[in-house]
Amino acid sequence: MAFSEDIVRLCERFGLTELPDEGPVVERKDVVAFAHALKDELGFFFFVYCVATHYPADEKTEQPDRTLVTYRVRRLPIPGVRPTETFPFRLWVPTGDTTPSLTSVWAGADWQEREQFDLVGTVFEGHPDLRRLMMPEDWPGHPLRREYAIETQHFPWR
Amino acid sequence: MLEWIAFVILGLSLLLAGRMVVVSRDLVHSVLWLAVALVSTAGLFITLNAEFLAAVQILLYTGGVITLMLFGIMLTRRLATARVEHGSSGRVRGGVLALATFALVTVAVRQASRSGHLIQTGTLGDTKALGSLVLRDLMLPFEALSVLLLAAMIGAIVLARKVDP
Amino acid sequence: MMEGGLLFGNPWLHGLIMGVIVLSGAMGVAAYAVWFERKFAARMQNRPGPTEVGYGGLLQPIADLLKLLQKEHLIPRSADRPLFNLAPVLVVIAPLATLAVIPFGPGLVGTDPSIGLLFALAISSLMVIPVWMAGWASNNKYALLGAMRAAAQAISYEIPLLLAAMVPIVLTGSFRVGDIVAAQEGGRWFAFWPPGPGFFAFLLFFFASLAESNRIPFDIPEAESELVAGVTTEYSGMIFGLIYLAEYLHTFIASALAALLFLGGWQGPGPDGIHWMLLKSLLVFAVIFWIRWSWLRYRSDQLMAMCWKIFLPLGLVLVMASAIWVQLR
Amino acid sequence: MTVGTTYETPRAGERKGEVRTVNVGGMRVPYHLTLLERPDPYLDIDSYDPEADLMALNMGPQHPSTHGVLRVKLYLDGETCIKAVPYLGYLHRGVEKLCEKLTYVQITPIVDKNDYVSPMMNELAINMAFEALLKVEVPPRALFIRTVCAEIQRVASHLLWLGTFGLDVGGGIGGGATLFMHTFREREMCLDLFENLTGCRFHYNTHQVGGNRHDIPEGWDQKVKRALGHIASRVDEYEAFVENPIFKARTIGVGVIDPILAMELGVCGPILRASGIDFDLRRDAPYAAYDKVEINVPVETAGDAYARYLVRVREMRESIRIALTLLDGVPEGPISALKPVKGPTNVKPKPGEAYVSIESPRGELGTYVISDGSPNPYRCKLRPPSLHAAALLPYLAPGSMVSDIVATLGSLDFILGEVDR
Repeated sequence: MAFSEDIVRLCERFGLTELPDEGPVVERKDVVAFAHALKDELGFFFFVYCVATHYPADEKTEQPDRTLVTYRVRRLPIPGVRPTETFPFRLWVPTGDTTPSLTSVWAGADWQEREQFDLVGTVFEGHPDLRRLMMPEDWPGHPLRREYAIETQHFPWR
Repeated sequence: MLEWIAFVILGLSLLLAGRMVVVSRDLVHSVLWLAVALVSTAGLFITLNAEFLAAVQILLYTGGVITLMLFGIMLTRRLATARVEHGSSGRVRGGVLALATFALVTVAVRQASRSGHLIQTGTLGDTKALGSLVLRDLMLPFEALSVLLLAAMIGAIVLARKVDP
Repeated sequence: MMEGGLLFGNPWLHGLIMGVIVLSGAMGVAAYAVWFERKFAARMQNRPGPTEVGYGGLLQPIADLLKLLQKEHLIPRSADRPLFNLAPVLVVIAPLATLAVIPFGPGLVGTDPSIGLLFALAISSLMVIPVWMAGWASNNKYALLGAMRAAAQAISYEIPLLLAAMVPIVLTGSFRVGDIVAAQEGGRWFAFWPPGPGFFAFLLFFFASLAESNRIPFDIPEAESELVAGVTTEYSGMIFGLIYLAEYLHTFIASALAALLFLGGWQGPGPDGIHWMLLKSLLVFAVIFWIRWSWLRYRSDQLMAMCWKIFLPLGLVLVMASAIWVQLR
Repeated sequence: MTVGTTYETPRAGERKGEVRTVNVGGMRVPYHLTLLERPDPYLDIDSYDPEADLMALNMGPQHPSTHGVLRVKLYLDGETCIKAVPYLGYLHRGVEKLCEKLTYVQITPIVDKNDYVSPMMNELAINMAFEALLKVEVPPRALFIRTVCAEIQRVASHLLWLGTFGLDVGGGIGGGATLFMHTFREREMCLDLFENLTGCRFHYNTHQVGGNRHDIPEGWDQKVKRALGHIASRVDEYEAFVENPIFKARTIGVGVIDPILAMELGVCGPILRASGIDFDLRRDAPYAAYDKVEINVPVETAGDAYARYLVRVREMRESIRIALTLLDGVPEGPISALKPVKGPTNVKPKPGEAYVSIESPRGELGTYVISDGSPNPYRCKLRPPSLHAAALLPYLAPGSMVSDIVATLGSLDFILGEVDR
């Protein structure tokens, strides 16, 4: 699966030459501008998802404890011009750091980012209303982190 | 005899309700006591054979005005939760005023009945007589009153309406 | 008091006996109206309805009553206790008082005063105050919204209801229900006889009384998909049953009044009597159920708009038209 | 291979006439919908209303019309809503966490419970994602069976929606209940078909990685034809029942959705199509056997609750047609590419990730899986259309009355099991 030409050109403008199927890794400082360009120039209006995946510190690859945040957006088909297409892009967020929120670009990022904050603990900077979405307000820990095993000592699972 | 018993009961309930309207600390209770007072008045009308008046009293005052008052209280939420405070400072003055009013009305009624200005109780119950009285003999004041009420209503709407932004 | 035509000579004795008959009859009608409605609705919805208690579920109302009596009567802590307890009682008193002036046959009436119809309408207009009390005293937001809607609806729809009732009054020239029925002698029912206004007045009366008794499509004070149960949200046990009973009584009275004012009351082809009256009012009753189980619900502002923009002008026109009819005849 | 269309086509739109459209990023969007004001969902209620005159009404989590356990905090001025704040999570079961703990084979019956109104779709979405991870080619017979099941499920789901929408606008003790009882009777037929196929009425567990678990039993296609033909005639009855002045008064102009906002929120499916966007994953990004059949996508331009009703009803007819068309062309062959799994740890994809989305009755139902080579997914994100539809609420509720909010809630058709997962 290759991406369309205009997407490749846009990515080149942002210095993204590697375009794997899972999507390019965007610098955190660039992401808002990149997202705006995607939406305003290429017509990616449709917000599909925002997923944060926790990767604990790995001794083999000497990676620190970090989170992979993946966004996926879609553009709708225009008959005779282009088919529908989704485009993912991702960013690495070291644990304890924040990542810019894309709520100002796609309104749908609001709840999705709240959910990822709730479940994975990624802090989205500039989010207008960053509260827990699924879990109770006073819930300890973030359930989808790897260390939050089901055999955890956290309260309800004891 | 039975009329007397009914009169006494209704009068007592009217007095009690009237008192409760004034002393009740809850605004809603006050209005509901007022409803009791109005229904008792309607009952008194019935004992006087003025059934039409009684029905109109219930229909308009209890069914309409009281409902409007309750509606108004509910829509003004600060009014709804407010407790009405009663001081004792005006008690003497109020009592004197009430007695004076009572005396005035009594004297007026007695004089009117002596001079024969009072409408006979029989005609009060007669809808036809009442209708011709209001819509024929007292046509002008009746219409003037409706115009006045209309003006008041329009004025209220104009005052209450928010200025368009 | 109406002289003559009383089944028992003494008006006091007559009133007492008729009171007992009418009240117990009305309670039975209300209870079996529930059974009838449940069966009726079930047939419309491809289900059998109550079948377990008695033959065809005929004892279901009694079972329901026993269940309601056994249930605990919960009073919310923040409720206004005296009002909360008083409201359901008053809710039932209003329609029962109306029954006093509704004749079910020649002479089969508690009392037939010269302002009978006005009295009935006045008392049924009182119904809104206890309903409002129930909503207010519950101290529940849904109940409060329901009370607000009930009050707004009742004061609006009282006017078209009265205007519609004015048409037979104008045509007869009397407030006495007995006179109105007598004026429809010979099959000249007001629903059909002055050929335009009568029919529209009947429709107007029917829909306005649907609104007065909070039936679908005008049941917005209860609106259980929006307000949970409206004013009855906090009520439980028999005290809820009382409100429920009052609702059915109110509907029954509305249909009885419609039958009396517009459908010739107890007159009919063949012998006159209570059977025609019951048949006609139950027919109107059934139509109300039919509408209830097949129509959806209006929104409150649409309801108000309909009242003030359609029903009220229509009512005024109808009263005028019937006055002109009377003058020309 | 395209199977010929022999069954009735959906009814043409009722509201005819040219609708002015404008160009937004190449798409044609109805002009009148772009004029809608977008309320501020982050309105600070304390500074808006310093004297606390507004009534804060908690609608839910136990409320007849929130379709489960959604809690919406409404700030009401009289009966008009100023701000609506949805609170989710009352049905949160941690499915995504469970997916990390369970093996690929064990996940299918768990996700059945997400969108409990159309379980077939959940199974299909998640198994298609696993197949994409494993790079397995599913045999055509299985694809056809999956597609037929999906379409029957869509009919069942829309039937349930129609009934519950009736309850919302018509009341549980009233005409709405009558509609509800009737739609449930027909939905029951769909469930009977599934019972016949899979042995289960609701949580089927019939899809598995690489194909299907159950083959079509003897005479099933005849039963499907009979049942769907019956339902098609009943849909006309519902239309006759529902399309009365009261229903129109309650739905026309209620909950009008701006398609651009809807797209930004990730809302699609019937909601987006009712706002004039001609987009259907079945046609535009075909999966399973949808490329074998012609698909007409019903589109409405009004964007209100009535338009959503029209779209869903027409979709029901279209689904019946698709199912019947495909049923005629089910090819012979195996129903699964993989051998029946012996143990739960048999399926082990290589490290990688996949995102697959399908058109569920509510919109784009996606599954995003990351595999690290172990028998359990490393991360499994379900993209529920309902969550995005529920996110419309803070934009739709302000300015409308409580009754309209209920009608809007009903017309959005979100399933709380899917919203909370």
